[in-house]
Amino acid sequence: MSKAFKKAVSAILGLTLCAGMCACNQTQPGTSASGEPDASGAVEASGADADTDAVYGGEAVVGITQEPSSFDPHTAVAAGDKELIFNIYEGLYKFDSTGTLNPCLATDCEISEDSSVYTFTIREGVTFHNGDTLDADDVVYSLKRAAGLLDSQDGTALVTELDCIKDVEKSDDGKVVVTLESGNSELLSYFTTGIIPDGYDNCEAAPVGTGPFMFDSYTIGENVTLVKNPNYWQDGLPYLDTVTFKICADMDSGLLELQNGNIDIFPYLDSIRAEQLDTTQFTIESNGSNMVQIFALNNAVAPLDDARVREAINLAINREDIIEVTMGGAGVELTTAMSPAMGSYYDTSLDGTYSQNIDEAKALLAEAGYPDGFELTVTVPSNYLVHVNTAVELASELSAVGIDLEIEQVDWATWLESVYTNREYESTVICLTSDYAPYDVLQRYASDSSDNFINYSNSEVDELLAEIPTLADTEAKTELYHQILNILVEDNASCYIQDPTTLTAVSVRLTGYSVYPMYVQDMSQVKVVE
Amino acid sequence: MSLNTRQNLKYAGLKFIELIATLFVVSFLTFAAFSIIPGDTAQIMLGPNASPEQVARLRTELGLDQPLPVRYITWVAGAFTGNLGDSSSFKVPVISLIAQRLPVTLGMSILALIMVIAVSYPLSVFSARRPGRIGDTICSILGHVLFAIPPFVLSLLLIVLASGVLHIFTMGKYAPPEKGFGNYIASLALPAFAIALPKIAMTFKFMRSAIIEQNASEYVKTERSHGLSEARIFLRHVLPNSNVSSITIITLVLSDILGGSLIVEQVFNLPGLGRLLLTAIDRRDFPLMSGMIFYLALITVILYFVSDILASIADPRIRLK
Amino acid sequence: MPRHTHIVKVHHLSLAFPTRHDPNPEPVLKDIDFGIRDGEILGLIGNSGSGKTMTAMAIAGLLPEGAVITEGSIKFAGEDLTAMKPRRRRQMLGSNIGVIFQEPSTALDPLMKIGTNLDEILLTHGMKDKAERRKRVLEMLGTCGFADPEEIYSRYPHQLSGGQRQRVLIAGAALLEPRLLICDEPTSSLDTVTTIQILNLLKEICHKMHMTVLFISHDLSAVRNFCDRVMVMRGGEIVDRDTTQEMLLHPRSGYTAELLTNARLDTRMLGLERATVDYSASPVLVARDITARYDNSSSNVLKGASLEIYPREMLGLIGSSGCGKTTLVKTLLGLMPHGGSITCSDKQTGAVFQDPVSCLNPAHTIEWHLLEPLRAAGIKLTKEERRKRVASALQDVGMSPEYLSRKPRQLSGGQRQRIAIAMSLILEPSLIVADEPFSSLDSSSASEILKLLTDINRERGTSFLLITHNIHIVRQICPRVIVMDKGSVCEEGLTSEVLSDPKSDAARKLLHAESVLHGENYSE
Amino acid sequence: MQSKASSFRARTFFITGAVFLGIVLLAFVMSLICSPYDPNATSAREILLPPSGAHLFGTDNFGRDVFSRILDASKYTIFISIAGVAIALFLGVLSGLPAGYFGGFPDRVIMLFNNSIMCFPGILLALVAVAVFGPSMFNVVWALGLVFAPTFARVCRAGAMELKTRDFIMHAKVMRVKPVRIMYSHILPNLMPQLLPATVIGLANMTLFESGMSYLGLGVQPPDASFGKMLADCKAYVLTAPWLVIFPSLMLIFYILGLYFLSEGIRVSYSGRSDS
Repeated sequence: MSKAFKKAVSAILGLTLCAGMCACNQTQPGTSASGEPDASGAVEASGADADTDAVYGGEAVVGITQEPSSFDPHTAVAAGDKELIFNIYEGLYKFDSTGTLNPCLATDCEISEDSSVYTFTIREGVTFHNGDTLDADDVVYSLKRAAGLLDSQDGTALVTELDCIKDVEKSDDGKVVVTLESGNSELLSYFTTGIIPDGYDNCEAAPVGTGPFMFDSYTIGENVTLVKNPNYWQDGLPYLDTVTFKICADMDSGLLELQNGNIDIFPYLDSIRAEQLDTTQFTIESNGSNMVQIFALNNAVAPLDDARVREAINLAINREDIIEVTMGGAGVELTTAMSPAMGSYYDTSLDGTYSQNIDEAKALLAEAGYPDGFELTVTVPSNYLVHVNTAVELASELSAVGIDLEIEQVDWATWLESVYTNREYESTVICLTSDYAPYDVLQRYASDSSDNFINYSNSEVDELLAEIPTLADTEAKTELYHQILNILVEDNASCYIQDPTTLTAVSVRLTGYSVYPMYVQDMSQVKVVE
Repeated sequence: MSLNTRQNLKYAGLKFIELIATLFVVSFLTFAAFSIIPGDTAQIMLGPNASPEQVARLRTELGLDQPLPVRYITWVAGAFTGNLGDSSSFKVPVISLIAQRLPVTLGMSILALIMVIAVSYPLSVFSARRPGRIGDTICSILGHVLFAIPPFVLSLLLIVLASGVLHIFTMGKYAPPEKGFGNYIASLALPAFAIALPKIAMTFKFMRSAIIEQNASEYVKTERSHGLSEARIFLRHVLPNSNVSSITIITLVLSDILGGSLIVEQVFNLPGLGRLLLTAIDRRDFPLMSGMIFYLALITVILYFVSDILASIADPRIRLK
Repeated sequence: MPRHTHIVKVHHLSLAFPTRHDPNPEPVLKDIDFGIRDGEILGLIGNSGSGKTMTAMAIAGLLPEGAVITEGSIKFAGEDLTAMKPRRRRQMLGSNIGVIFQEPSTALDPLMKIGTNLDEILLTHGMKDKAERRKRVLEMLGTCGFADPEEIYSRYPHQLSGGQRQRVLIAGAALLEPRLLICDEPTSSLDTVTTIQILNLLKEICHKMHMTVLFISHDLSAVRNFCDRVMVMRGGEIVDRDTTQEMLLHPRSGYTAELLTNARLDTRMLGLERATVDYSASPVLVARDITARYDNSSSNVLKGASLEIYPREMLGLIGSSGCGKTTLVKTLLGLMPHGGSITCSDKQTGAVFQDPVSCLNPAHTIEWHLLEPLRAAGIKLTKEERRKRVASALQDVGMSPEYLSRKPRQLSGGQRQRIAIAMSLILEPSLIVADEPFSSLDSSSASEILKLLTDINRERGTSFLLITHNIHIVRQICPRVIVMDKGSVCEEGLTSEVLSDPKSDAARKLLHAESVLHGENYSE
Repeated sequence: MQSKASSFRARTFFITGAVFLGIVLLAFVMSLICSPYDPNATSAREILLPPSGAHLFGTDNFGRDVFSRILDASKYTIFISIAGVAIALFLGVLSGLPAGYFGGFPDRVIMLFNNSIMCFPGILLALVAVAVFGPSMFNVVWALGLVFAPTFARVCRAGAMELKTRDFIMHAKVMRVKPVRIMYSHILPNLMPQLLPATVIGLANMTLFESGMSYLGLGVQPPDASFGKMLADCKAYVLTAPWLVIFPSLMLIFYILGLYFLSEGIRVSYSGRSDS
């Protein structure tokens, strides 16, 4: 199976949702504040802090809790896959650990006035792992493949967001010209998608990219081994000879292995578990994850179709307590659909909109006709402990206003099918994240969006969302984003809970590891301490 | 003598027919279970957004459009020729996945079995020689307690003890057999011990009462009256007779061990069949699930067959009716 | 070796089971004092719990764990056994003292071939040469009456019949020609014909090998033609001792006399009366050419047996074990598929089986048992009627209503058989088939049941088919008798004629065994 | 003498079993009448408190009172084991008795089916069933019931085969008692010496299975918990908050040990009875 399956899942994901700390199928979250190419911030800069006593060689073992399911840069949708192949493939642009989008395999990008034509200048002197030299043909092939434009494809984009590409051509001066079906000023962050050699179609079994590490082997159920790319185009990188991604049964057995020295880096801990670790042996790195954990309320089912009920729920829950219980306090409270990590796109005036007020919540429920509360089912994916725990805490808190929350655990595949796609649910807990751009954070609230799994509908929001891609001016866009966020709060679209902090334990044996505000394990900077 | 031989062969033949019949039912149950479960495999593989044409195409590709009996025959034929198709989530043949994981589970199971026999046998002999004495009572109570602790709690305790306190074990460090047999065994010893402990208790209890029962039997009295020494009576008469029943219990233990390895693999983070099955469940990988279940059942069926034959060798009453 | 008059001398022996809580319990054997003369066959008689087996085991040195000889000594050929080292004592077992136990079915290691088992005895006692051992074992098997010792040598115990197994055990015990052979009820679980064979064999071997025998039995009359001398034990004491003839004819102790009467099942004392039978009436049951076989065998157990039972008749059915008696009963009762025809005038046939232990369902009360036939027959009664019917059925078999709420295990064997009879009676059948209803009961209960059956037969006119191995009973109460052999009826006729002038081999054999076991004077 | 010793042994077993079981049953009763806290009420400010006067067994990672949760968990543990065994017993008796009683072809078919089910490693069968049909207490119960059924079927079959040759069953046949009644009214009550201990041991094994499935996340659903589920949930806190592990472990062990001793007691007292 099946590219077809990946494709389907990727289609579902749309804006991609991200699910919690403990594991898998999360995709890369939001972008840096700038959607514009940042010419000055060349990627080389990030490799520059290679200090003089850098130690080359050695190996590192990263613990992951999910079996990889795809090594194809265009069909991989699971966050666990993407964080791994981040080291193998590179796109025209690439994020750094601050969330900034930098040119990578492209040195420059020109965007036409109406945002419908993107023209990339391709970096020279880059070679693939198989020895081929990167040229415009490779880029054209890769982008066409991602957009489903190859002759052998049926037109369905492998990377859904690139479906809007009409054509990709090599210009006479060796540049790559991407033509869109209509103007879209929000697309640059999707060009991080991996570039593979022209005509290459065996990425599943033998991934070939341009990244700092080369694929070595995958033993199902045990590990994925990457080895150093000796011809990496960034001088001085990477440091390590070998990186092993070791698959752990669950977080707790991974943690035990970490303490036994069998694993060096273990990401996505909660603070309770992180605090158990010996600080002389491990450093805990942390960063915001730029995710939005949502207690999603299906706006189309009674009694949740009543905004007063949704407001009552918003007032009944205690976000601080939830963060305390689920993350050991390592999270940022959210009141709206966007994480503060999105910078200026986030409207700081919305901070603290809700504070727990049981009386008011009860009054609202009474007003809506539910003075004694009601029964509500929350459907949570069983593989995400954080969400299950959140549901447990929610059940306890909501019982104070008479809402009897019944927890129903389902496996991930079922969740995707029945909750996300078919929207046959009452409420759920999940982490959402945008792929690279604020637009993607909010596009799901359009009435006709396939990602609008909460069945939210507001014509004003629809209009605003239609307007944004046509604008080129960032400030104007920001203003509209703020408007949408405010409307969502007014409508009490759902309960937004937290942006959980990513905590990663790193053995003191290693240095140079940084936590990205997205689902990425960048091993290129990691080195062994002398 | 020739009569005996003929009856032996007849017994083995009957058991073999039974084996075939059981295999038929087992394969049928496995197949049927995975045919009636909710969800169309093709639909699951393609995801809910797939077009009906795509689903239909995949169904044809997988042979799902064939009538059930045809699919069953194809599946069984595949199962016995080692071709169960590809895993829907790993895109590699199911059989190769199983083959790759087998050394862990099998090694652990065999190791656990050896431990069970090596510990429970001498212990039960010791206990049964003097039932009701202090040593026997301690062994029996310990056996009950060990039996009452859930396997995963036992595993956790062992991990904490062996790697946290004693530092004699590195968690999750599995060494495949091709990288040195000693290391392979060492990496599986503790998990095997965790599986073995409750089974030791179970086998001990069973063996002990079998020996006590045999000790009290009439023929022991006869042998005593013939002037045989107690040691000889025990070794030549009591033990072989107790072994007849212990074959059954050890077979049960072995099939329990196979099942029990599932949880222990998860706690010890070992890449065995159990974790493969959990992965398959997690990903709704039906070809992998059905293949594994079938092969595990196949192992058990063969195990029972071997145990029947062994029992018939040990006990002439079974084979010579 | 000097000849002793007494090969074994038991001197004021007392034996008890002291425990930590009770260091001085009531002794199991009290001051036992006797000798066994060289070459004699000494019978040791007593009911279970009388201490006879314990005495024998004390001599053999096979006392159960916890048994302690508190007083006295046992001398074997002048040596004190009680003071002997265990190792030496063990060596004496097998070579000087042989033992045969009661239950041949479990007394042999089921996993070991006969030959190996016997071979081991010789090996243990120091015979190193393998070929010689084999020769000796085969020889001994031949002596014990096996026509083809080679065949037996490679057989497993379960492939042998009870009689064959007992012979193997005799062979084992006598293999090293011990001077003393202790036989602990060796024939109790065998049928009469086999019993005679085994006793003859024992006698023959003793004679041949000059062995002394201590023969333990609960049946005084069974030893009449076998033992030279008899001792009677009761409650751990020897109450009577004499030569066999004297003992049987003039018992000195009252207890011995009691044992003798019970063993005889003296029907004359019970005042049994036969019912008069009208043989011209149409039979209640006619069976013609009955054939039957068991699932796993290829040959028929019943090969065309025919019989008819007339109203008010008490028909006796005798035959040696394995002749198909029980199978015939099963077919008549409709418990087995069969060939041939069975016509019964009454839909309901009653049945009484041999084993009083398993004849009632242990899980239910007596009342349940008595109501079950009514329920099965679909008879609907009011509570009051039910109560009356049950009470009267109970009364018919001579029991009071207080037993209604009891469970079978609270009843004695005789009482249980009575309940079984009551269960049959409650539906008032015209025929009751009774399959060895007395053989597992003690003699007093047996005679009471016998009286009950004849009373029912006479008062109610119920026909009986009485299967028994006790020819004496048949002679007393059955006007007509059928003799079965090898699956068919080999002789049939009026009891007086058949028993006084048997035509068939089978009948003759049965009568011979009867007379040997119980004496000529037993028959009329 | 024999029966005196065995009745003493039986009594020892019964008393030990009753003490252990009594603790669990007491917890069950208390959960119904006087639980000190709401077992599912979380309290973010009282996370992972060690045992104290206010919280007898401490609090868990949600700040829930462990003592109250243990009381509550006894309910689920007891319910699942009893319900599962009831299903297994029902299926086992339903299939095993006719197989043993009739023998021949029906026996062969039923036992072939039973043996085939036994060939699937039990926990795998239950796991797959629960995974496929969704984790819920109901699914756990019937899956485990199905897995355990062949054990009881075997006991019933062996018992029926042995008992059907007894005189009292023959007698019942002579009386024309219908086969169904013979099986369920005549034979079944006599199987108690085998069935009762098997049932009690079944309860214990069922609980162990359930805890294993809970460990894999396929057992009782949150916020409810069985003892096994409580243990599975707190495995991360083995060292930092041992009270989360100790108390549920003890309760689980008490329950299982209690059942073991009870079954031993039943076994010994039945065998003592048949001795006498």
